[in-house]
Amino acid sequence: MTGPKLIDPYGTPAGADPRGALQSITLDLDRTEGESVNKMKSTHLEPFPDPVLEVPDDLKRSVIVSSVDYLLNWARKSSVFPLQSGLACCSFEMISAAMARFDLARFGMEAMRASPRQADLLIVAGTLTWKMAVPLRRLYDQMAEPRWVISMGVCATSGGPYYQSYSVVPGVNHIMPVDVYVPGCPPRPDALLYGIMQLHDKIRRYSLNGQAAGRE
Amino acid sequence: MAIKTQPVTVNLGPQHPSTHGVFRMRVMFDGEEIVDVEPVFGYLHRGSEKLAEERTYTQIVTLTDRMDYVSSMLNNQAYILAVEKLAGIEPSPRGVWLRMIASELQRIASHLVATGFLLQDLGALGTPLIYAMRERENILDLFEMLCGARITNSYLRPGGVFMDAPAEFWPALDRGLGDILNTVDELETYLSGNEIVFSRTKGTAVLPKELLINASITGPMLRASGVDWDLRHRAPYDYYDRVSFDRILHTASDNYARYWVRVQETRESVKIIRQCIEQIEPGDVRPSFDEVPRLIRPPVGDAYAAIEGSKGELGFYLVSDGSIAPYRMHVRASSLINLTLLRDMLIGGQFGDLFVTFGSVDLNMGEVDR
Amino acid sequence: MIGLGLSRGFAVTLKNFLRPAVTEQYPDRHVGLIGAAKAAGMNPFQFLVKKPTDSLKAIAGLATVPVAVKQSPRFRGNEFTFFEDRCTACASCAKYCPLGIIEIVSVPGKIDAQEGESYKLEVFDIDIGRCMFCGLCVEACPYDALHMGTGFERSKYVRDELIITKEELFDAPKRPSSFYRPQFEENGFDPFKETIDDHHDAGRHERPSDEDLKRKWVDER
Amino acid sequence: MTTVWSGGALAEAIEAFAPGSVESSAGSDVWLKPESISTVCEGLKIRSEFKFDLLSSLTAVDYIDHFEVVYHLTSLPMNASAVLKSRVGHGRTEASIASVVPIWRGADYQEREVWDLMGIRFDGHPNHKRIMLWEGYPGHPLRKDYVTYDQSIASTAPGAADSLKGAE
Repeated sequence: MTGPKLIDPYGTPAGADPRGALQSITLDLDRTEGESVNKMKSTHLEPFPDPVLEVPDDLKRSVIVSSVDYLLNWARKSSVFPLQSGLACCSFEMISAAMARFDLARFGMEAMRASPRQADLLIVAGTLTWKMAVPLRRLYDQMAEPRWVISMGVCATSGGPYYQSYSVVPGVNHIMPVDVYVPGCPPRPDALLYGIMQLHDKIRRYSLNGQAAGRE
Repeated sequence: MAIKTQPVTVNLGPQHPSTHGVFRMRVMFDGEEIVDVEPVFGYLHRGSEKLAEERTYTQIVTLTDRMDYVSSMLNNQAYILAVEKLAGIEPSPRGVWLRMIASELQRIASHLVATGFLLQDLGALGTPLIYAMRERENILDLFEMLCGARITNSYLRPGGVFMDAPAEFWPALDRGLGDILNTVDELETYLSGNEIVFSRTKGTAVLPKELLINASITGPMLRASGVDWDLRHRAPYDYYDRVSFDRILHTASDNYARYWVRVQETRESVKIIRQCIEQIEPGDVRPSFDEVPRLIRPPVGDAYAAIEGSKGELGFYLVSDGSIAPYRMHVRASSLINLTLLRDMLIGGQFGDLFVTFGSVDLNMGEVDR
Repeated sequence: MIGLGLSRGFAVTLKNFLRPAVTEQYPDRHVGLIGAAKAAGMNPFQFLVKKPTDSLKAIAGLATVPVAVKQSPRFRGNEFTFFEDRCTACASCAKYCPLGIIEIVSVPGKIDAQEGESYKLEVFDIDIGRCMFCGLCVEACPYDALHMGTGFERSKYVRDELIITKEELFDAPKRPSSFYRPQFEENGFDPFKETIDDHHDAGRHERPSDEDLKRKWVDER
Repeated sequence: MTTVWSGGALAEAIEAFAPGSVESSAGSDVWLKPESISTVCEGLKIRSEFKFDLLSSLTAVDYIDHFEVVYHLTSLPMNASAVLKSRVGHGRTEASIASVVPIWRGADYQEREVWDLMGIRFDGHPNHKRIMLWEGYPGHPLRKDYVTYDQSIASTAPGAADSLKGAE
């Protein structure tokens, strides 16, 4: 078995770029990325309004609104698959919530999906920086509707301890509409579970609202 | 017969199931061989060092928690040592013992996380990680008894800790230490003899020790190459000169050695905690507010204090201008500096080894980017 | 021998398979007839006779009982407990907060401001959408008026609802955590079972009376 | 226990092999002239009386009228540590100093970080670009004249307006 060849970037032959094959060509890629970050920072100044469901009073009392809708929402609520998108400290509480002691699988969230195409729920777990906001918005756009967003922890909710920082988004609702805010820094896994139960309640109410689920 | 292929550049991350957070790599492959790697940082750069310039010395403790979020207590300890050095504070003995216990517990938790995630990267989906995290939960419960929080503890204060341990902590700690030893034994039984782990980790990403030292790499990575360098032993801070422990060394300097050193170090940490429990003495856990006021105003000057963190030398450099907030705070982040040799480790290796090597470095994005 | 290490590993997995589960069944767990009867505080036969529908549910496996999460009394939850009678509106908490999220507005109290500076609280808002629950405000409070709470169920659909106002703090059941409050630990207070109603039980230092304040601020000056 | 070199002794020892490179010394610090940093660091690493083979930390401080680059060195064989400092960029002019990456590779990311956040250029660094922030970020945030609360990208830093134009 052979180990990797050790390279010495300062012993390269004359004429070759000392930075290696890749780093000599990536400055342009970095510039393009920087432009998109700057663009996002200059355009996402106002937060999105929170998508609140107003359930009319007369519908609240009626038992059967639409059985099909009810069934559909029950099925949706029982199989919300979250995207594996830990950003910072809160991601460790999210992982803890998925592990043996708190066991997210009890809520029908059997697996954290690695691909946004297979996920219904984006748990923004941790501090969102402007540099990360561009990929995160792209992940959100790639998720199929109906989709929901939980802002986990105060960093995602408002910037939290880093509110005044030069590189942190002051609240993920500047980037995408948020359904449930979970306070805590980081929230205990139980607090996250409570937030998920609130989301379940919300999903159930879509049928009463007469609105297609997951649309703003 | 060698097959010629066109090199192709692949972007991994920042959101990737295996990148331990928001890390991004541009990797150039030739077939399955890695030709070149460029790490891209900064997806979690939160500006802690700038924010620290407008907070008081006690308030900054909360920022250090969130820096390396799997070893908050160790961050607290490094920062508090720097403040005590800067302001000339004499800590209370009981507080020092308590923070040694807390930081050794945190080191165990951090090593357990590192091991669990390394095996996750090896393809052992779930099981080893679940076992490691189950044990970590017990340690987090102990932290909750001490300070009321699981991850972002903010337990330490200049001169000691903010509150004494409750009565139920000591029996729980004793029980927990036994559990930890059992778990480590189990880990060794099912992993250290496992043929798959052997064939995936032995002999991959070997680094010579001269290169490691030259690249400022410290901690378990350096000890896995046979260099006996542990700040707890070579430059004892707190009361580490009053406890005895073995330094774990391995000479292979490959992925297996790095993993092995971490697993063995958890046992040494248990040994240190046992000695701390024996030697801890009653008394106050922090100096009174007459000696160390809430608003500390250190004299003009600078101080650098480093501890042996879970990932290497974790240092804080503080500059004071005599006011209640530091003029400048700099963190010597071991995770960032340990990545210096990532290219050397990966180039020439296979695609399958990429995340194993990456996991064996044990980095934490909160500390890399700060 | 190839495979020996693997089989040893599987033996450990098997051993763990037989261990009791560590999962905490928050928020509730399913119970049978006996469990449901125990939760209702009677023996199964009584339960069967007195509540036939509930016991049928329990036999069918549909009955649940709420489960409290295992937490330490020092747990810093996502809320606060506040005793207005102990507060002097000194704003120590606001000054000590690293984020400056505690908003305090006070007006001169019942004594004339000229002769004794007793202040009355008008606004006391904590924005828990930005709070990191570090507990420094609780540490700073000189008269033990502010405590960490132990509740954590505070998820909201709207960002603005995350602000805790003074009224909400007063009306909430007072379950203070024993974080930085050693007197609770000495008394054996369990925040998950009991509440504190009287502000006298809450602290080490009583709030000075108006007379004391007057003496301190006016007569000694 | 680690022995800490006192500033005076270290300055004398440095003067012995690199005359005229020390500016001043006090406490445990030695201030070097920025143009001699490469020579001195190479000597400190190679010479048998120092053997500073590990660069612990490299950072910079903004003292408003000048910047100070701070090196914390450790010697593994001798178990010793020392602090080097160097003042650059007097009068907030274009600050630059020689890179120590050819001597210690551990300085690679740290120098990039100092360039990114403090704006001190390291001549001879093999991959001199931003590390934490994105390309096109206006200014260097750890400088004292940088406004923290500013959430917009409009800034007076040179090149900021151009990068904004490029974004649209």
